[in-house]
Amino acid sequence: ACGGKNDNAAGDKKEGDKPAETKKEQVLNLLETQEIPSMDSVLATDAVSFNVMNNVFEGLYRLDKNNEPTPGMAESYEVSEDGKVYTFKLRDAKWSNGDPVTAHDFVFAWRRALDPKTAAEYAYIMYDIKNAEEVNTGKLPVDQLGVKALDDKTLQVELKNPIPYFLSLTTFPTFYPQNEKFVKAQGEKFGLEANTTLYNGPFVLSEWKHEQSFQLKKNPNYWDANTVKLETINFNIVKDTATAVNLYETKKADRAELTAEFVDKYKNDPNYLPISEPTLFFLRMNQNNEVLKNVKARKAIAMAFDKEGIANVILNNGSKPANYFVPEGFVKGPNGKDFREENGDLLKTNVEEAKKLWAEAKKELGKDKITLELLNYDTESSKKLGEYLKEQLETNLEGLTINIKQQPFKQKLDLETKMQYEISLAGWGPDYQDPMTFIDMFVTNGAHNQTGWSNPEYDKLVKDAKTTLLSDLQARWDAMVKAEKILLDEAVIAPVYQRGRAYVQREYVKGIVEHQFGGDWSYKWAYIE
Amino acid sequence: MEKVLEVKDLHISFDIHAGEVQAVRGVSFDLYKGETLAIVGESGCGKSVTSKALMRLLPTPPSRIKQGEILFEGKDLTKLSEKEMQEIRGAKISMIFQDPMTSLNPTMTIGNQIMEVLLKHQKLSKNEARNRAIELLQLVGIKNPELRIKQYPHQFSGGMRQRVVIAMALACNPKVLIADEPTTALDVTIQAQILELMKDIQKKMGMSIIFITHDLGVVANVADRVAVMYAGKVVEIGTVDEIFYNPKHPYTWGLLASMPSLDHKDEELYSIPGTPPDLLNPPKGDAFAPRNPYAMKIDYELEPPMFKVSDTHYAATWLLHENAPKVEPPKVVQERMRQFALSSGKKGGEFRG
Amino acid sequence: MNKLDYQNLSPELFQPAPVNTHDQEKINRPSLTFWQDAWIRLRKNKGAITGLIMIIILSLMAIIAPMTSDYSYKEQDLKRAKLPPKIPVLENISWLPFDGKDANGVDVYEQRGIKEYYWFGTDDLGRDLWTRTWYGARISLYIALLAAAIDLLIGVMYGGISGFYGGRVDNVMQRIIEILVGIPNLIVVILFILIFDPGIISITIAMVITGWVTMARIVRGQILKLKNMEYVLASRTLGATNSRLIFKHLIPNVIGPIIITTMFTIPYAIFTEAFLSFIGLGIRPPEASLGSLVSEGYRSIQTFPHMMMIPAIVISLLILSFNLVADGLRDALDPKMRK
Amino acid sequence: MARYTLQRFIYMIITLFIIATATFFLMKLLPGSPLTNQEKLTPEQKQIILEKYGLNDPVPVQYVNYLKNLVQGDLGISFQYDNRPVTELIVERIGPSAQLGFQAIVFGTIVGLLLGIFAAIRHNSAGDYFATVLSVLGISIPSFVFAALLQYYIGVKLQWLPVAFWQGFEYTIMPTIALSMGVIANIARFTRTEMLEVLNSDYILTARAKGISQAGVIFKHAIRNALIPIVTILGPMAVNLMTGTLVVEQIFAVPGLGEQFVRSINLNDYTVIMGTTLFYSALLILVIFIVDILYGVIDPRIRLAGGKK
Amino acid sequence: MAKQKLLEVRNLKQYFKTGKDQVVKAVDGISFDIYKGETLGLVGESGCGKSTTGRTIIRLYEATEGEVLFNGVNVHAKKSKKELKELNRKMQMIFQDPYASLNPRMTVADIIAEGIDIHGLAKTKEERMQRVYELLEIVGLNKEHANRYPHEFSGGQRQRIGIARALAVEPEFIIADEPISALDVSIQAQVVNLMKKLQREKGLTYLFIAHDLSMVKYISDRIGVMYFGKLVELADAEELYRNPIHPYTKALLSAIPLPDPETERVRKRIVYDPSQHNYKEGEELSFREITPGHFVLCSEAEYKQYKAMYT
Ligand SMILES: Nc1ncnc2c1ncn2[C@@H]1O[C@H](COP(=O)(O)OP(=O)(O)OP(=O)(O)O)[C@@H](O)[C@H]1O
Ligand SMILES: Nc1ncnc2c1ncn2[C@@H]1O[C@H](COP(=O)(O)OP(=O)(O)OP(=O)(O)O)[C@@H](O)[C@H]1O
Ligand SMILES: [Mg+2]
Ligand SMILES: [Mg+2]
Repeated sequence: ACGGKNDNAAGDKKEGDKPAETKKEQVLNLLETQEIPSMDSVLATDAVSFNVMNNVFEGLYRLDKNNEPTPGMAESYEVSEDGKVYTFKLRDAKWSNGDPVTAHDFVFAWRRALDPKTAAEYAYIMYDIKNAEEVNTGKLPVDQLGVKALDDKTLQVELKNPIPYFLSLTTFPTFYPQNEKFVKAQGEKFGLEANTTLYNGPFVLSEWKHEQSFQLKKNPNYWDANTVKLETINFNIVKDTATAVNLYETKKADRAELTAEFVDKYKNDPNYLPISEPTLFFLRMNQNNEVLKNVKARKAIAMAFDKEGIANVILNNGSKPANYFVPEGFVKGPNGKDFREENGDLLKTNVEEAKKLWAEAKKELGKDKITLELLNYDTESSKKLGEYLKEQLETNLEGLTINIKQQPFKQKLDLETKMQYEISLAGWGPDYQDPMTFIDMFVTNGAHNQTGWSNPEYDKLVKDAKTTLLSDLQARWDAMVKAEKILLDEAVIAPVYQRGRAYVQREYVKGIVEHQFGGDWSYKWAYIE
Repeated sequence: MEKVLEVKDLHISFDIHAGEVQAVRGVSFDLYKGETLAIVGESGCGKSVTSKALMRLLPTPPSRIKQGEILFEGKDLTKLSEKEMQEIRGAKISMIFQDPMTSLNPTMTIGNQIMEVLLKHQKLSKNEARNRAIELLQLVGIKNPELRIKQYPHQFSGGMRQRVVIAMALACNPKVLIADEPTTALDVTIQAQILELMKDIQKKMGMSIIFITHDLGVVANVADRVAVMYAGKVVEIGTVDEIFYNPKHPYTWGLLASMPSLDHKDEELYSIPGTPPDLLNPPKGDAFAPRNPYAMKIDYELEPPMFKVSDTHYAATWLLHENAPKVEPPKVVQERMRQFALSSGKKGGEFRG
Repeated sequence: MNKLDYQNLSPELFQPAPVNTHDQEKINRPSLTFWQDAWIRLRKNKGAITGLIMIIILSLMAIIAPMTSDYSYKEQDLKRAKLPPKIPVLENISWLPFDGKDANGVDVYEQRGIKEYYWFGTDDLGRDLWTRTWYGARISLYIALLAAAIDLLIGVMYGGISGFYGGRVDNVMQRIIEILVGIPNLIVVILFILIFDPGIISITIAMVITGWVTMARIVRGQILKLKNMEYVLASRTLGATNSRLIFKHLIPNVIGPIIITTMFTIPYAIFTEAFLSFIGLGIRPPEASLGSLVSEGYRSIQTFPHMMMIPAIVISLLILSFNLVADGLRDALDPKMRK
Repeated sequence: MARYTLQRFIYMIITLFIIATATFFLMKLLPGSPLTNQEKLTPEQKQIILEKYGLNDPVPVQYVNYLKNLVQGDLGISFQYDNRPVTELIVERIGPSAQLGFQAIVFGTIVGLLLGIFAAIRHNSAGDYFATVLSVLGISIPSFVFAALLQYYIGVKLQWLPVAFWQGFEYTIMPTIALSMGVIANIARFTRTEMLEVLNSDYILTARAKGISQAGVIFKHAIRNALIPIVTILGPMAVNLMTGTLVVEQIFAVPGLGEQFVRSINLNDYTVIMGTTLFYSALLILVIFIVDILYGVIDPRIRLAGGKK
Repeated sequence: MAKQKLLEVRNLKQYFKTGKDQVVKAVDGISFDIYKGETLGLVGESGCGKSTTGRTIIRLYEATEGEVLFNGVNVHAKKSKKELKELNRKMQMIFQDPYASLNPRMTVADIIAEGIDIHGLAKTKEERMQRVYELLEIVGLNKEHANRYPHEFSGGQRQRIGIARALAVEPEFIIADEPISALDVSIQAQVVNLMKKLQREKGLTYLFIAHDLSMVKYISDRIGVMYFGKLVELADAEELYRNPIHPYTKALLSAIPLPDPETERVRKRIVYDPSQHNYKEGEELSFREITPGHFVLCSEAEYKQYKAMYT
């Protein structure tokens, strides 16, 4: 591989003015920040795996260029009146070993995902399927799961609730099919090597050098192979941003993700490519803490820091200041309006107001000096952010001292789960394309509430939206809008920013599609110009 | 007698941060074919510096030959290039050092260390060199030389190592062998063996030896002629009998008198008071004056020249000047002189006391 | 002088001159203690003196600069973020990077209408790097000195006991050291910091955990050698107690090697701290150490090189100076170099 | 000799045992859990997963099991890479690290020796000062700073060498150089001191008195003797290299063990941390052992003395 | 002899463990007496155990076996701190290496006063310094030297400082371990004269260890010859020179070059070969008196032979 690449680089240099010419061969060189942990779609949990899977596997549906579900393995579907039974008609698609993709493959994979023995961490995402939760917790045997292969080409799915976003769920990796014969034959090895995995997507994983690189090749067996233009995608694993940028500079990589420092360098570059994501970062405030139980204190904190500065100077990568919880540009309601357009800004920075509230809160609490601990990730950019928050809160809220506690990702999550924190910088991305993936987080005792907050009105709104209101989508929508208002009104959380990402991408790379959940990118439509 | 080596008015200094150490301040002597010249003197008087200077082995800097000539085979060694010197070292003049424990390379076999000289100076093949090395080891009295040449220095005792060093020095039949205290680090019994060995070999090979020591017993044993050094100068030089039985310099007197003789017991030993001068600032006049009970005013003013006592015997002391008062040497020395007087009839020579 | 002169010397000169026995034992050179002598040697060593002066300057800066600066090490101002260095006077020297221009040659100060001078520029939170650099130097030095001091304490005690008592005690203590040596110390440091929060104390302790071994070995070796020196035996035959032997005879004579070892420990500790910062286990913000500044700035190396280069230069200078001084001290204190 | 080796071997085992025990209990003290996404897991699921990794047993039982597996060469399975045995991960990763380490040691030692010898021969001359300054600089600049500068200037600006990746010999050059800076500096300093001492020894004088040329004296007599003590610092040097690899591998995107270790730390991957720690320790102990043996090979005094035992 | 025994050494053994099963028998069962006011010389080649004997007597090493009686008191028996201290005061030692025997970090005054400090022999600072000056005077140095450091002195001066240190506690018995062998000939006399003078004035008793026979003969009343950890011959100094009996003693005497070219020219070296004794298996060697006061290590057969030859 090394020789070929070098030739490219040399070629680029000589014919600098028309790089597109040499790049005509459809090879895309990309970087990834880490090794693929697993190619078993049932077990995968992370962005890298999801990203690869999205391009080498295909579920019933896949997200199209506009992030709308479009038929994948399914040709079409029918849904019952009550919206609870979906019947999918599968097309004639093949696995990369030539076996046809059948409805049994879906049944097998989904049951496997929910089988407690598999211990799939993402199993919960299937809980909308009938009996899924019971199966997963071992209360029912796996064959009670509400999924049936009516015949080789027909799959019937029964849902617990008539959720409106089920189609988009089927694009999620956990819902991908798996070839039972193959999985069983590979046993422990399944999904660990390029050749111990079967593919049914636009590409196949053709080479997998662990910890170093992997390569996708166009899948000739793919049903829509005509659409796929790229022949090869090379991924190399690079953890250091500077290294990635240097590789981009030397044309060893066609695109690189930028951190704030590098955005400054490339901001005016024509190849600069900022991307907005529906992922929200916010401060979680533990209401077991005496101070944070006080709504005024929470509000003061939420209003006391400069979100513009955070987004534009510190992050500097297309992130937006967030005065809300459900991200902008994520879902449109039944009326075609973006959720944000509907609900607007809810918790804006207002230092004056914050100071006032803080003074009142202090009085109510009878305290003058307050010390709070801010739990933070230990990544470089969040470190910066934490430092900034500390400084801002301490200057704007008199008598407040913030101690920062940095923890590696997992330690941090663990501390949050056990509610052993006071304030924590947290992020949340969608699992499916519906505001509910955000809104239901904060129901009383919700697994991810982790704040000790409880509000019966909020709980009811969420509950209704999940059940009774499913028949009236506009009412459901309104309920969610209202719930978000309550959430931010009480400043359960303090929104900070909606994440963006910044890339530099060679001008000859076209057609890479960005997604909002599941796998981040689709290369199905990408090509080199 | 044929002169092999002639040292003329040699001055050597070391430049150190405190100033200039005048380690050798005018040394002259001749070395004749086949003789052994012993150089004696206290520690620090410049014996080693002189001998290393002959081989041009002093590191420069800090050392520096300020003045003087070393004539060998018509060439002045002080003027030769390093390359030319390399041809002389080990081939025509060789050297043995004091400590046999450290003067052999611990990581090289004995054989290789001996063969190295042969290969360097004589155009021998490896095999010939090996055979010659075995011969040499035999010559210095090492048994089983075939086996021994494959061994490393640490497998040899001190005396054996010194034999090896001697073998190495003799490998190319040098004209001059300089031995810098070759037996000081050895036990008396071993010392006796080594001295015997050296005398034997000299008889066989006929080279000249410069033998440096501070042990007068050893001098008496090996030397034909003796040079006594003090503070960087030769203060007296003569045949071994002249020096032991008719010494002229008060320093030599002191040296001889401070050795207890086996016969006389109870009287207190004669001792030279004080310590040698600091060569960083050598005193004016005679360097020995401050320790000299016979010192005269002139000793503090002027350096004495070499006074001739006999054709072979010279001493640098004002006591030999005609104006000087007659002085009594220490008792022990008078005793020795009496002996000399007895035998002087045979040898001829002048008696002054 | 020719022969003639010798003959015409006045008889007056040949009067015996009495020998002054007192003068015979006189020492002409001035009296120098061991330390004076060492100091003279050290003074001769240009590298060591340069190092010493640099250490003094850097330490003074570390103490004074953060106190006298207009900005605190943690004061932020996003409007003044990422300013390049600008120093009065030096700004006019075009080849020096102190003109307030960024990588593209734009005068950022002018662009943003900033009147103040930030001598070392600012970081991405708009904190003054001049203050932060010297503050960081202070923390780095503090950690290094503390670590070296604890190393010294434990190492000297352990090595001293092991060497002095010898025999079985020594045997057991040496086995323990042998085992410790088999542990990759950096790994221990990392594990330790993982478990305890990375603060000055835990970083210091982590470095000490295995760091003292070198000191212990050196002290032991010295003590083993010294305790059989004749002057120690002499003191014993006089009936000296162990404590007298240790404090009067042994310790003063191992002080040289101890100082040298300590001097080498300090730069090593600075280095280790920097390394820990780089892999994300260093001191936590907004505190700063040179290491954490370098690893923060490392990310901006292409866009705002000053953020890394300045602390990197300071850290390198610091390590360099300590190494130079340590080298010089080794030469000055090494008994082999003395006559 | 055999007895000595056996004794050393027993010590190695004891050391490893202590390290294994210490790491095991240290890991138990670590905050957090190795599960990803655990906020989205139900308690039941968590149980199942913990069961799978044997984290449900009481700590002493876990410890015994751990030791049992260890004896069989089983270091457990990784948390971050589902089901992948740690041994396999280490084996996969060790190649590049070993190659880099080896190249850096060899390159660094050679250059360091040359520099040190040069400095010693030119003692107190400009050349000496130059070499000394160079080596002190090598020690003073942290390897990651050096690596970053190298990558940017040689890789990006000059484009002489590839910026990163692990795809052939030219890709190893920059990381090797970055890693070997410390080695060069240390070896050079040490060599210089040793050479100066050796050059002042009696046997060098003897050799010179034999008429051996300056070059002969240095190459035949001095270097070997100066090398003997240098061998002893190769052990610590190997450890230094290990620390260097942690960052250099990351910067040059080398799929090596050091990079993996840092990552496991950040991900709380117990088994990999423990496995790698043990592996590093074993390696270090082995290196120290080999160095001791090597010492004997180079120094005939030890070789033969050891032989008699 | 009517002289009073000051020190009795009885079957003294000192073994050093050097490896797991290796033992160096540095001193292997030697016995001798030292009388009050005399000097006993001890000679032998390097490594024969002379220093070890001296050090074991003064209890720097614990004896492996045997006893040392000082004024009738066993030095090696268990002792209280006080008794030990008292013993240390009575018995002193002078060392071989003038460079290693003085602590380079202490001033001459502190070195000399160490014994005074340890034993509390001076009440005041002034008294202490007074003693130091006195001692300096005794060894031929002067006041000005008190505040200097050892490295500023020459070897002979250092050795005299070492003597002053030993004298400070007013000992009765001094073990001198090769006190002159590291010194120049011209300086040796200074030290030897000093020691003789002190012996006369203070009635000291010496154990004088050396390998230079002529100097030993000069200073000693009696001489013992050691060979491989054993005392092989012990006799009056003159007697030993005139009538060496043990073949090793003969060899040793014949090996020492004398500063006399005439005798050197005719000297014949005798070589000692331990196998020349032809000891039979199980033959017991013991220290036997051949002529009065002249002891030789020999077998019964040899004893008879020597006896016949020398009386
Ligand atoms: N490298 C040097 N630097 C400075 N001074 C030196 C050096 N080498 C020798 N000297 C000085 O030169 C003088 C003569 O030394 P030399 O070694 O010749 O004495 P020596 O007569 O051989 O004494 P010894 O009997 O102790 O061997 C001494 O005063 C010594 O201090
Ligand atoms: N502490 C010790 N441990 C082991 N062996 C020792 C020790 N001290 C002395 N020896 C050994 O005991 C033997 C006698 O040593 P000692 O020092 O008494 O000899 P010596 O007659 O004084 O020799 P020298 O004339 O060289 O001073 C030697 O073989 C020596 O190696
Ligand atoms: Mg000499
Ligand atoms: Mg001895």
